[in-house]
Amino acid sequence: MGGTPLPANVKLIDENGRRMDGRMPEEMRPLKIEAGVLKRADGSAYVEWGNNKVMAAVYGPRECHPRHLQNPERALVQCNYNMASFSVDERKRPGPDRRSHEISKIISEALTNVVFTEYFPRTSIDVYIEVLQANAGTRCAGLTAASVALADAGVPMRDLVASCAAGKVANTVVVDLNKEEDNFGQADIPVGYVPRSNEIVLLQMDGDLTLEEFNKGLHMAVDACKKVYQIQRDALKRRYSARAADEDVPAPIVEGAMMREGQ
Amino acid sequence: MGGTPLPANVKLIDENGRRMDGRMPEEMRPLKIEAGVLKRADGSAYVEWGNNKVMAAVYGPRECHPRHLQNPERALVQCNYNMASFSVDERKRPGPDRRSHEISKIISEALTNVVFTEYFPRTSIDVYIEVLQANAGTRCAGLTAASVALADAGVPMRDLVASCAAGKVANTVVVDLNKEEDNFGQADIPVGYVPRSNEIVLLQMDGDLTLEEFNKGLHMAVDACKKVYQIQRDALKRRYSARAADEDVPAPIVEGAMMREGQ
Amino acid sequence: MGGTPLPANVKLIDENGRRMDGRMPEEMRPLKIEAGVLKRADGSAYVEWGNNKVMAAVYGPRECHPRHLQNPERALVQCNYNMASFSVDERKRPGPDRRSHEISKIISEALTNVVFTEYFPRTSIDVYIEVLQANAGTRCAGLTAASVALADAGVPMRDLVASCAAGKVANTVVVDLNKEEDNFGQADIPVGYVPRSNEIVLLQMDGDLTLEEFNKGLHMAVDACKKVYQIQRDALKRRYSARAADEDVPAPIVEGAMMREGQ
Amino acid sequence: MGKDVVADLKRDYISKLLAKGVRVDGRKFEEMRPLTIEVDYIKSAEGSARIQLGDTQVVVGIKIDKGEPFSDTPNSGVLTTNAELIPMASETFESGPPDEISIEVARVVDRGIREGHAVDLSKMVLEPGKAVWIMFVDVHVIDYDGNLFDAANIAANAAFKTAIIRGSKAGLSEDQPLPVQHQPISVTVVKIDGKILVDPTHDEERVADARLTVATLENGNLCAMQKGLNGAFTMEEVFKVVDLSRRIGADIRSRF
Amino acid sequence: MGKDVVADLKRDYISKLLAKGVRVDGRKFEEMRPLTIEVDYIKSAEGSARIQLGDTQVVVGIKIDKGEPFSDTPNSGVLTTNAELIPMASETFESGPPDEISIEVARVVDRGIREGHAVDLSKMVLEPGKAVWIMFVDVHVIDYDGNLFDAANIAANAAFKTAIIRGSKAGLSEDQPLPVQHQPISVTVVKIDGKILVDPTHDEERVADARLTVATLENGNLCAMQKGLNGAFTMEEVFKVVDLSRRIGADIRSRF
Amino acid sequence: MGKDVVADLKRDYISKLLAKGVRVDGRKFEEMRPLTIEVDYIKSAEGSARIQLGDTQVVVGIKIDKGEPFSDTPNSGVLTTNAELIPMASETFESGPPDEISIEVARVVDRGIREGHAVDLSKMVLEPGKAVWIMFVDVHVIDYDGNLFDAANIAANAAFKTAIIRGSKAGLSEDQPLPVQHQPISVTVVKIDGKILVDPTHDEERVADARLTVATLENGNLCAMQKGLNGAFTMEEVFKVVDLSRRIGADIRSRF
Repeated sequence: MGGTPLPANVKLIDENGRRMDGRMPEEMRPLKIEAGVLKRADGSAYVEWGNNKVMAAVYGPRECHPRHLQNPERALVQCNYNMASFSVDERKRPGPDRRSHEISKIISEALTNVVFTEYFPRTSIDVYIEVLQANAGTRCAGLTAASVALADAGVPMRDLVASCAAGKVANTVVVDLNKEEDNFGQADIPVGYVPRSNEIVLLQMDGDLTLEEFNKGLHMAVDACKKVYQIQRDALKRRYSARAADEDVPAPIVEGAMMREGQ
Repeated sequence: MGGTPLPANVKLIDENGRRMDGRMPEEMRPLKIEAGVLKRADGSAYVEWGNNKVMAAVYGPRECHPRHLQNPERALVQCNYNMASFSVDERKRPGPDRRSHEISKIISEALTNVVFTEYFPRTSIDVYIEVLQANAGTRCAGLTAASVALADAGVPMRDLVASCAAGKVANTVVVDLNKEEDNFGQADIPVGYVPRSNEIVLLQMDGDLTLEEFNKGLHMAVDACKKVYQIQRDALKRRYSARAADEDVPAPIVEGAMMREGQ
Repeated sequence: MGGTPLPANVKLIDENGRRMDGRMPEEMRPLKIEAGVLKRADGSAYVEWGNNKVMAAVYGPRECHPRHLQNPERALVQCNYNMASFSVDERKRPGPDRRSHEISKIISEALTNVVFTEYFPRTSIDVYIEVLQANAGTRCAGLTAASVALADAGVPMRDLVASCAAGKVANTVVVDLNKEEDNFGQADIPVGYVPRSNEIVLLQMDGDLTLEEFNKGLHMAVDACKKVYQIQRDALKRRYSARAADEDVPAPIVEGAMMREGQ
Repeated sequence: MGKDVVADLKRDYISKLLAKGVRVDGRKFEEMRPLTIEVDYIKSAEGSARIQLGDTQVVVGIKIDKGEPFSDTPNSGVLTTNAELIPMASETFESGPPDEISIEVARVVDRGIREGHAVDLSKMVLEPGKAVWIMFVDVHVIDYDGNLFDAANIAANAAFKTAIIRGSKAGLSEDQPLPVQHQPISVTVVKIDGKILVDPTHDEERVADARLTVATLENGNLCAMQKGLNGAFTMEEVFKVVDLSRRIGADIRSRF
Repeated sequence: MGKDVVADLKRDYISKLLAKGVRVDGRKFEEMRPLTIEVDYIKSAEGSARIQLGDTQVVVGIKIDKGEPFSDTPNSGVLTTNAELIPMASETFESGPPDEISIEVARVVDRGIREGHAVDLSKMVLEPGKAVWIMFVDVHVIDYDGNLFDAANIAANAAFKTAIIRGSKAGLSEDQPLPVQHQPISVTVVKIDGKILVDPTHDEERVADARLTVATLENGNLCAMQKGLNGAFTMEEVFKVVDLSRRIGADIRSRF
Repeated sequence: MGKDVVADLKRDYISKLLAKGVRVDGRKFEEMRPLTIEVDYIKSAEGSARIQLGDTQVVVGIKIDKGEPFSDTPNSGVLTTNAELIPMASETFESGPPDEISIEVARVVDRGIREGHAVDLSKMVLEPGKAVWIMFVDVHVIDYDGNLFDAANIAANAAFKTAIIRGSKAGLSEDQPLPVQHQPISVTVVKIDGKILVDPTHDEERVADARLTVATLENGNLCAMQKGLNGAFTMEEVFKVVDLSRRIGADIRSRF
């Protein structure tokens, strides 16, 4: 955690147990997801989560470049997480930094877990996540958006990955930290969760937590992921209905599968 | 334009309508062109234009690298415009910057227009322009030199591209701005012109021009290009005579063609 | 040479002709070599030479990347000399600089001289030199270590390259300059020497030397190289004995050859 | 080769329609695609706009920070324009350092707003020669269906309109609006089979012979121009495009 | 394809042994490899350690120089962690800019020592807001047989122990020891066929489904965590690994 | 393979001629190619020279700007040498960051002029520790037919001769000549079939076994040396080349 000392007038948790933005500890920020927002990409999703605005796009399965990365037995899921230079208060230099390389890697790994990569040997499934406006929790928002974009692209998947963080602020375990809580908080635990297998595919932690706090936080994060999952599925249903109404567009394979399996 | 305010003692146009260096508005700076100045390149040309010194070299048609750029139906004309670090008052860091990338692109496009690229599928025709001494107008000088170097290399061409800029200084439309006029002037219009088709293949503009000024400037630039063209052809004729005198060297295909067609 | 002026209280050569660290002019710093210190590499050697600590590793002969560097008739010996960021007083930015590129090149050339590259067409023999602690003379230490690592890897060689520098400090020709002598000295002559052919395969010089001083320096450097050679061979003998004792590991081809030929 | 065959078929199809005076999407030759503009879209930016021009989507964010002037312009703020043609926007864009296309987009957009004096940089000086406002115009293309030049130009102009300079970034108590003074609007055409088409789609760009971008001001003056692609224009065609740009630019300007 | 066949055979071999409760090198599932630590190995560094964990060898050098603080932390020294997975260490590492793996190693090592407050950065201030000590932790991997996270973490902690701040670098007359306050030790496991294996070798890493690194402090608290690879963990498995890390971390800490 | 066959034929041809004591271009073994020098060729540079050595053409431009000294040499101007082996000069040069060859050329040229104290850097100090003249020696190779080391070295020495320090760049009213004090001239040989050939052409370089560059001063002292390529020299050969360099260097020096 940032380790920035808390200004005197800021109370992260008030006397009623409410957080700066009025939320209770287990309460997420408002989350809106819209699937199929881009024309050119094979699949896409837009996420507004609190003050985060994140876009995800999927291209593929397609020929894998560079060639030497091709896997003869499976598709490669390659995620590229990028923050727009204007997404943060102080302008960020364009291009990847070490943080974005790391996030790209762990999101790629989390998504690979749910994609039937064995169906598309030698190909690449490219996932692009653009953070347009950042307010803490962008990797969870990006992973959440990417899962929906993959489904929108018709990529066959075992399940969606839902993602949300827990954390500790003012010695209280909470979910879904906003920017102030992230800056002045004590710990952060981003989690990527696969509801149908009840497994964790993305997990990081930094800060200071007792064993008990960690256990509580992980449970709270998983519970929040389940709510995220519902919102992801609703977005895909809306997208499916919209598409079905448009005769020109065939129903995507995966959404059909998703609907069946997910019920 | 630079937008630098004009120093009090500088008069860009005097009471007789003459420019700082004594030229009249429609008068170009002295232009000397010499073809075939390098041994290693397949073709080359050296241009001294006012205080500009520019060298152009051509290699090819040759195998196109990287492979994925190969066009199965035509040759690729790839220009690389570069300013030597000592070509300007304040030393320029070696290597391409955004400006040189842009200039390379528009010169490549202008030259492609006149090369019979369909004769050499899958190949690359590489054009290197080195600005050794810069004094405004280097892209026009570079394009002018490159055309001659292509002809010197025997690359079959419909015609040469001749290039010169017009501009506006002290509310007067003039041709071929020098460095002071470029710094303190009001507009610049670099033009690349193909005399035989009477067409424009390079055109940029920046500054502030009324419609009338632009029209006048474009006409003046084209007229200047026609003068440049004559000097280009004279240089190639001299080169051709020199070569013909030397029995070892066969007459270049294109020059023969040029002479026939250009008369 | 650095050209740093000598502090008043420093005497590079004392009244008894001894150097700052007590050595006589023709005396090398203590040199220890150990072969076979890394598990993963095909061959390796560790050198402690005065206050230098240098590691060398060899991979290959193996497929040559990038492909266009492949030589259809011989192996390519590619050396990569690198200084760890903590190897010098002021932290060095990681990654190659111009100095390390140059040293990599001349060490590659010196080693190529003794390797039977014609036995392994189209392959690459990759030599990695890591300077962990630097105290002047790292290129000689690196070349010395690399030769032993090549032999340890079983790469067939005509001979080892032994390396040591001569130089001039306080108007005296000496061998094997240490850091202070390098900083405040007058000339440096790194030499790579092949004892069996009695030839020089690496040679540089900088500073100021009369013809006589250079001649004397070159002879002294070669004499020092002969001592280095003996220590290299002892290290390989120890390594050979250790390997022979371990039934699982076959005796390396080259050591056998070396021993036979070197006697 | 497969790619080329498709391109050839597309070219044939586009050409046949053009011969009948029709564009693939039904537009007239001199007609822009539908344009929607959303300003103040990015709260973390000092100014922003998301625009949709047909199926091309561009987000422009303006960041304004305190910094040092260039030594040769001590009495002027600094304008820097950057374009990111991120791979999200098209299968033809790649990650990595800006390529020729994104550099050309950035430079042509920059030329328009700089030479058209969209923002009065002389009013962005904190202490002459020492401290000025540095303005970054970042063009983020998220969906690409042609004509990035105009989409980015319009988005930048729209973003300027509501942009503010945050006083807190220089220890000042008050914010101030960005000193906007002009709206240099660019209009781009391509030439296919000798026909001039305004606001080309990606497919039209791919088969086009030549491209011309002209930026004009409120008073009808020209401030920037860029010809592209391998084809050529006659002088008459250039004057026609200049005329088109002045006319359509005025239309677009009225949208702000 | 040849490479994949070998990998498949290796996986089969490892799996069969694991089914019998045995690892290829004979270790128990929850057993670290032999660990040797040599501190003050590099005299040119302000602190250093060379450690050997099985056949993995890592040298960590600490450089401490005078510099400027970040503007948002005027009262704190600066910690920078860098990892060089040099090609000497493995045929799978390449020269060139840090790749994803070395970035992840650097960031996970950094997270452990930063979040675990291994060094009291508030005591590394020379003049608040102006001058602080900048500490570079450079991880140099010279022989790679798996589990770089823990090898580098342990080496960094060991190097801190005897590191000194050279007063001469800031014009001060006296050296001072690095203000070390905690020892955040990381323990890494992989999951193969549902089994949790501590301190994986390179071969085990290559066939592993998932990886989890947990760093803990003297008081048993957690300070950093990183899950890797395409596989998944159940919550129970996560809690088991946390427990393992606390236990084994205490063992390792006792070695300093 | 085609390339190698041609190379083999070239080698055979060169070898056969050498066996008869003849070089391809008719020169003696110890003979330089014709040399022409044009100074002050580049007006935008503070000093410059264009030289032609046989068919090798090099332009060297000297730029001198005000700047800061290195912290360990407060009383010395700064010399930086850079070589651009631009693709114009040869089909074997490529665009992009300097490769090994251009780095070696830059470093060997730099070594000669630095170690030979061509310019008295101690006279290029404006304010000790604060402001000095920074001199960039930029070597631009425009036509490449071998022996860049000597061509660039001679061009640099020639450019120094007439170079001026522009006072206006540091707010001074007067210009001053560059404080030139020595002329360290390098001479390069290659060894082919045991024969030592001075001033090799590109073809000779390509088939050469070994290369040696030696730079000497007016007083006959040695100041720099660089051996290259995979071949070897005996000590006697080295001494012979040193002797050649002193003799030919004096000839070249007399040309200035």
